[in-house]
Amino acid sequence: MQEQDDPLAGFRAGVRDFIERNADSEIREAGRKMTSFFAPFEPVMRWHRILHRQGWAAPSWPVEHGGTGWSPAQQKAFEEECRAARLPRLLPQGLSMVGPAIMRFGSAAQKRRHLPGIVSGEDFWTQGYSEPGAGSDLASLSCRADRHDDHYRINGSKTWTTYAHHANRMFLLVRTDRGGKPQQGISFFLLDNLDLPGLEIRPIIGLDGLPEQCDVFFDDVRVPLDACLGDEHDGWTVAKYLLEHERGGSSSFAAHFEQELRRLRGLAEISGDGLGGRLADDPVFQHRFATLWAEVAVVDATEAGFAVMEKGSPESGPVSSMIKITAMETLQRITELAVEVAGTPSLALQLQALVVGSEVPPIGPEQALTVMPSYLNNRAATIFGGSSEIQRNIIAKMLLSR
Amino acid sequence: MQEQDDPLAGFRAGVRDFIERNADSEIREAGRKMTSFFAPFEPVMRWHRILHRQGWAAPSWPVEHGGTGWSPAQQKAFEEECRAARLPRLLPQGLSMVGPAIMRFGSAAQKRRHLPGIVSGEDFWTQGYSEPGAGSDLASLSCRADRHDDHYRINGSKTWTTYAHHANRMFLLVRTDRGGKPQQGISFFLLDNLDLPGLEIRPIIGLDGLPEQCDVFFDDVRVPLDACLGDEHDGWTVAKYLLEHERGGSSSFAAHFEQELRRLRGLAEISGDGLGGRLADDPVFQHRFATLWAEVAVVDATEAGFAVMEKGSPESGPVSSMIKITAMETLQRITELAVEVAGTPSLALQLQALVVGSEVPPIGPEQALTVMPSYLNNRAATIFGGSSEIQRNIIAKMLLSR
Amino acid sequence: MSTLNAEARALLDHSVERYLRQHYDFPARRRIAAGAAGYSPDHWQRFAELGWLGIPFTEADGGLGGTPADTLGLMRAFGEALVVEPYLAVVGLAGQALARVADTATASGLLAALVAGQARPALAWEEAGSRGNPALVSVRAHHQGGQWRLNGDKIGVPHGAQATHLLVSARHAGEAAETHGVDLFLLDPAAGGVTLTGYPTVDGHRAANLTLDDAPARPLTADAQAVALLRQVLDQAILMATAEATGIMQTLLDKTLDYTRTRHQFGVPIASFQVLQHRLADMYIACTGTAHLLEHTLTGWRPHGDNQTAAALLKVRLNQAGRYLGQQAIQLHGGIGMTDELDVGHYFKRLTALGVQFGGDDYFLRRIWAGG
Amino acid sequence: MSTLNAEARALLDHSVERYLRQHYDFPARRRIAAGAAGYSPDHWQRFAELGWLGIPFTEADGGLGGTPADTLGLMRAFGEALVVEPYLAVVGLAGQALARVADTATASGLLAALVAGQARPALAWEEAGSRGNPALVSVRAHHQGGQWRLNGDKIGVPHGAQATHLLVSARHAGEAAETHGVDLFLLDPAAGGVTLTGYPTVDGHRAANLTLDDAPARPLTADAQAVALLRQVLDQAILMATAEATGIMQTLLDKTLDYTRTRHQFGVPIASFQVLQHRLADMYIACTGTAHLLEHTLTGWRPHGDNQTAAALLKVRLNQAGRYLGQQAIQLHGGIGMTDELDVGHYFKRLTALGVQFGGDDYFLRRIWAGG
Repeated sequence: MQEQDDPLAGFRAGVRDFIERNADSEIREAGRKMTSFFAPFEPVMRWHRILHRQGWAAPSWPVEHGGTGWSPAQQKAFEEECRAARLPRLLPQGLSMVGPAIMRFGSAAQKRRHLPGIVSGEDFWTQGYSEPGAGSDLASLSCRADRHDDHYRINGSKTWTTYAHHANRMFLLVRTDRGGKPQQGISFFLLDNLDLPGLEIRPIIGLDGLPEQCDVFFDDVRVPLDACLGDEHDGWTVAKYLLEHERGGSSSFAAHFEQELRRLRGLAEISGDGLGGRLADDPVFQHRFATLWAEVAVVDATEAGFAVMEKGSPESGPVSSMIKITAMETLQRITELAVEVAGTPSLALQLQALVVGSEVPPIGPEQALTVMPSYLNNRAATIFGGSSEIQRNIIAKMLLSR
Repeated sequence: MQEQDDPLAGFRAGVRDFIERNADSEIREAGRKMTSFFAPFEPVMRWHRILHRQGWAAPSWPVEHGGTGWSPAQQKAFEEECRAARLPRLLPQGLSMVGPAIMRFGSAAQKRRHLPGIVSGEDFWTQGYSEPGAGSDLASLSCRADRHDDHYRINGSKTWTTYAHHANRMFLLVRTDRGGKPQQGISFFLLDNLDLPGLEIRPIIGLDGLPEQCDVFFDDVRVPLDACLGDEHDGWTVAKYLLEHERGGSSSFAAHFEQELRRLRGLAEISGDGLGGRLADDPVFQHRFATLWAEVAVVDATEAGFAVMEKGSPESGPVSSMIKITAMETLQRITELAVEVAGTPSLALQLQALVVGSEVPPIGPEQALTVMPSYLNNRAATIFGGSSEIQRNIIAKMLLSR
Repeated sequence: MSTLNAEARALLDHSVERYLRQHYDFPARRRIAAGAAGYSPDHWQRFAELGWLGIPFTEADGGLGGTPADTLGLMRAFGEALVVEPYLAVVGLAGQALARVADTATASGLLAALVAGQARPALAWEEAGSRGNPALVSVRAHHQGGQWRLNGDKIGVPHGAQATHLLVSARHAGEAAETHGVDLFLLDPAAGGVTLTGYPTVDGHRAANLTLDDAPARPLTADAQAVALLRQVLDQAILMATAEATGIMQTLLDKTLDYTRTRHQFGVPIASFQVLQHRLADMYIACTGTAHLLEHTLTGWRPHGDNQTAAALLKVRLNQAGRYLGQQAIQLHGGIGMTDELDVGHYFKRLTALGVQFGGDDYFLRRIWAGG
Repeated sequence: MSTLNAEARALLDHSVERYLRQHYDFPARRRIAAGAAGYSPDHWQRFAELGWLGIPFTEADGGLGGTPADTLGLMRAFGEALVVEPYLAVVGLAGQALARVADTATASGLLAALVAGQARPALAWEEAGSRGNPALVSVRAHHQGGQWRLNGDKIGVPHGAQATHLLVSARHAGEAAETHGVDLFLLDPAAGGVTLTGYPTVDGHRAANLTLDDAPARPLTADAQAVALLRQVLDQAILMATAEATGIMQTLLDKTLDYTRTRHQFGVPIASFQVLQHRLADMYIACTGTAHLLEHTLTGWRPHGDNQTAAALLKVRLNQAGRYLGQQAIQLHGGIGMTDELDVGHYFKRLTALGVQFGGDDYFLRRIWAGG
């Protein structure tokens, strides 16, 4: 986890220099003001486009589609430098989620139409999986697309579509066939326009007071037949590939958590201990901090193990679930400790001060500004993307079927 | 939880004086060497008989059956003094379990035959509920008693019968009718002799290396018809009463745990912290200790609430389960912390030194002698007497049926 | 412990419950919290008329002659209805401080106005890094030309920006964290040198940070022992906060029970999953244990004495059980629990705030160790 | 990190597994543990003949030229079979210490004997209150008339009473807990002034307390820096212990899976209860996470350098996951899990002992903080 004699020192210096010259103060502010997995939209997309101009927006992609051709070590070094500079993480919906799925399952036309906008940051994709009433039970989804000669008509709704109010594209799962098993008859759709008759997007205000997720309603929305990615009725295959690819990507929870813990340590260094000393010198704080650090080390090790594991192997499924569980629960514990460390200043509701570019100064230390929104927002970490309960079911099922 | 200006000061002084004069060194040693809920057999029964000679063996019993006629406050004060002197707790099987059930359901003859020996400590009763294969599922018990003209014949086996190898009496649940629902057709039996043809008792060595529990086998064991307590086939009623009475008795988990925590604090005071200081001065130890102290305070408060609750009310069942869960889990955490505090000396297996009256000196500090056996023995605390899982089922069932 | 008789208290609790049922549903609460003042002056006036503001004050001060323990039924109901009116801030904190100061003449007048709903004093005791310890006072008081003046900063003053009076702890001897050398002062929020920065808090309440720059002040105590007084006040406030928390916890448990019984997944109500059943059982245990602890604590509670360890035990429990209840209520509600629209999240946030207020686990565990 | 090639290691691991499968079932293990010596000299001799005792020693010392990392497959298999032979004590602790001392002539001879199965040295580093810290040394060494003599007490010397040689850390400068001033000495267990009190441990192994009363000793190091040496040795031992623990954890998980699938209650296998399924999932997570941590740790492990933080992370994980796995294995087995007769309890106790040995969570968390 620590930097040692680095053969990539020159490469890193180049990255640092580029960041130094190109990441403006608002982009950096967006990094500091992250309170969720999803960075503030406008600045992070601007940073995406800046990286794209340098050719660095999609380091892990094949060169033909806009990748950098870097070695895995270079990609890792690049990520580490971005993290060290506390830049906002690029939004994953295009780059790590639908993009790879299009590369794998898309027709030549679909690739031409969709991939360039993902790499360039011109397009933003939102994910439409969940439905009101469906929750963790994806097989029961009821948003449907009925085929008419040269188009589908979509009826139903999607929820927890991240940043849909900022999006111009959407990938979603729809039911195209109502016979057979519930998992069958689902198709994976790509919408390249959200400004369609019958399509309505309504932001949802979250616990943290911020609109990150949305409801999306479809009332006889017409989309062309080539909206379907992969085979019709076989959307599960695409969705499963997407999920595994996302987990197996180079993005690391552990590295992110280490960064969060360092922030927390910084906060403890400027926080009192109630007796006139620094909280960072309190052995109990140190104990709790080290406990989390040790948990992160396990997440890190498990991610490293997963990275070299054959995907789709009997082992990779449960390990993927295990990473989701342990990473999300660790994250929640980190945000919980942060609330305790920040104390009273964490209680101030500061929606204005959280806006990137805001002139409203924070109440209390700036380092405490994001503490409560992070705590609140990340309560969702064990709910969305397959709840911890569902993940444990998956692991148990595998264990008991052996 | 603390002693303040006490109107019972004189009473307490009398109790202390009695203890001072009558509890010999082996009885006191038995108190110090307790590693389970059940004190070492010989010394605790001797202490029982000494108390009986003073008329103090069963303070909470009605005077007619050998009680003291003390007020609840006096009973509590008596218990506190015994605890403060670290005397072994009297074994509960007779005094708190079958005794009250006999008072409630017994015929005049049964009362005459059984109660005096319980009070005097002449008899020791073991409980036969569990069976191999039945575990937490009492309704599935299969040890059966078949009625023949003037006697029953018992066939089957019981397990986890505490100190059966020391017992001369036994109460047990047997199946007397195999029709109807599994809970029905069970009877509650009193055996006033264990030296019967076809009855075999085999001690079970536990995790701690000590024989505390036993298996008991019945091969056509003849018992008279009046072995049945309460109505035939209606043993559940007796067993349920017994359980509630036991919980509601004056014996308090919390007071016991406070005593255990004080012992633990004492151990920390003579233990090093790895840096040349005392562990008791380590803020992390203090934090962990105080966390447990706070949990014990909740157990204490819940027990106090339960004591004034109407038994059999919709509330009392789940609260009784809650006490079982929280008390046992707290106890396990206490024993777990004790292992960490004691460290390496806790690893020595010292079956000889644990024997009351043994001349074998302990390895390491005497205060650490019981630490590992307690930890190991109390793993059973969340298994026996209705596992924590069963107790949570009970609570959930009540919550969801409201 | 109560000095009101049982009948009077039952009547009171009943009136609170009826009033809130009629006038304080969740949409109403949301409107009040979103308003400029952050509370409803109309409700507040009704609270005064119904005698609620006077419960824990002497009859001489216009009160009902009870103690903070007599407010617990009200506080529990306030928890159930998620009331945002500053009862804990005004009656529990500032009022309890006033009831203990040496300058009884000033206090008595102010208390009478408080009870009548006309004065809403706020107590400014906390500073950056206090973590529950009222001895950590670095606001300085100096006496100059017959006038005391205060300098320094306070944080998190509950309802501070809406207050009619400020009670401020300030040090004129000793160093921060020393027990000796602190007195309590009365300030006019409108006076020169007083800067209040008000803000809403995540739980729908209000608070303020306070900057004092040679602000003129009147001493209410004079023996440099205000830390002991504040400890008593904070411990009473913890008692009241725990009652509010038990109301919230029970509500969250009930709402979660209802939700899991009606919400279907995989074709069955999610309450039929054993893992969720056990989670519900643990929520019940967290909730019920807190209620029992509160009840049992009252048997030894001293309305005018030291409750250091008892209050610490309550606060640790409130924090831990509150976190568990709140987090699990969200988890079991799933996505819908994450929305601002559903009330569950607001209960969760109030529990979270009560856990942070007056200090976290570590501070109180230290106190339990010291007193244990 | 390994210096053995993969093929050699695979061969080795295979031979270990085959040998244990053939010769080391649970009844055999029980007999060995109950015997007077607490281990089987015959097995030990076979270990020597099969080359196992020489894995982490140089060829010059008669070894295979590997490192402690090369023993991990063996240690894992030893965990699975619950081997009581003192491999960790002799090869891991005493052997690794010898491999690092300044007096290479003495060490080399002794190591050759160790590898051949003829010498079984024991390392006495721990004292009352050490808690993992080898700097806490109050055994004193003084030099008199050309002879070093040692005074003081050591505790928990693994396999100490059965040892052929004793390696003892002793201080001749500085105060307890100071890093400087400690050297490592070689003692004859039969010499005057050496009293060993041997005892079985709860995990079926053996240990001894050691009292030294002017016991004659020969220094093996001479720079007063033996604390650094011991830290390295202990960290290597933690690596090996973690491998053993992963073998135990996996075995406990497998046995618990088997049991819950076959044991019926309420008419169904208990594995059909979701609460137990999730418990099994958490056991899997505890087990698998430890295995991944061990694997990942090897990528940065230094066989001859400092591994302070890496070893601390391993030990904290071993302790925590070990407790969870062991406790839940007992809980899910229910009453039968509480018996001496079933092997599960013995796996649990070995995990417990590994958690205590070399120091508990608190000591290593302190180290993680310091190094983090």
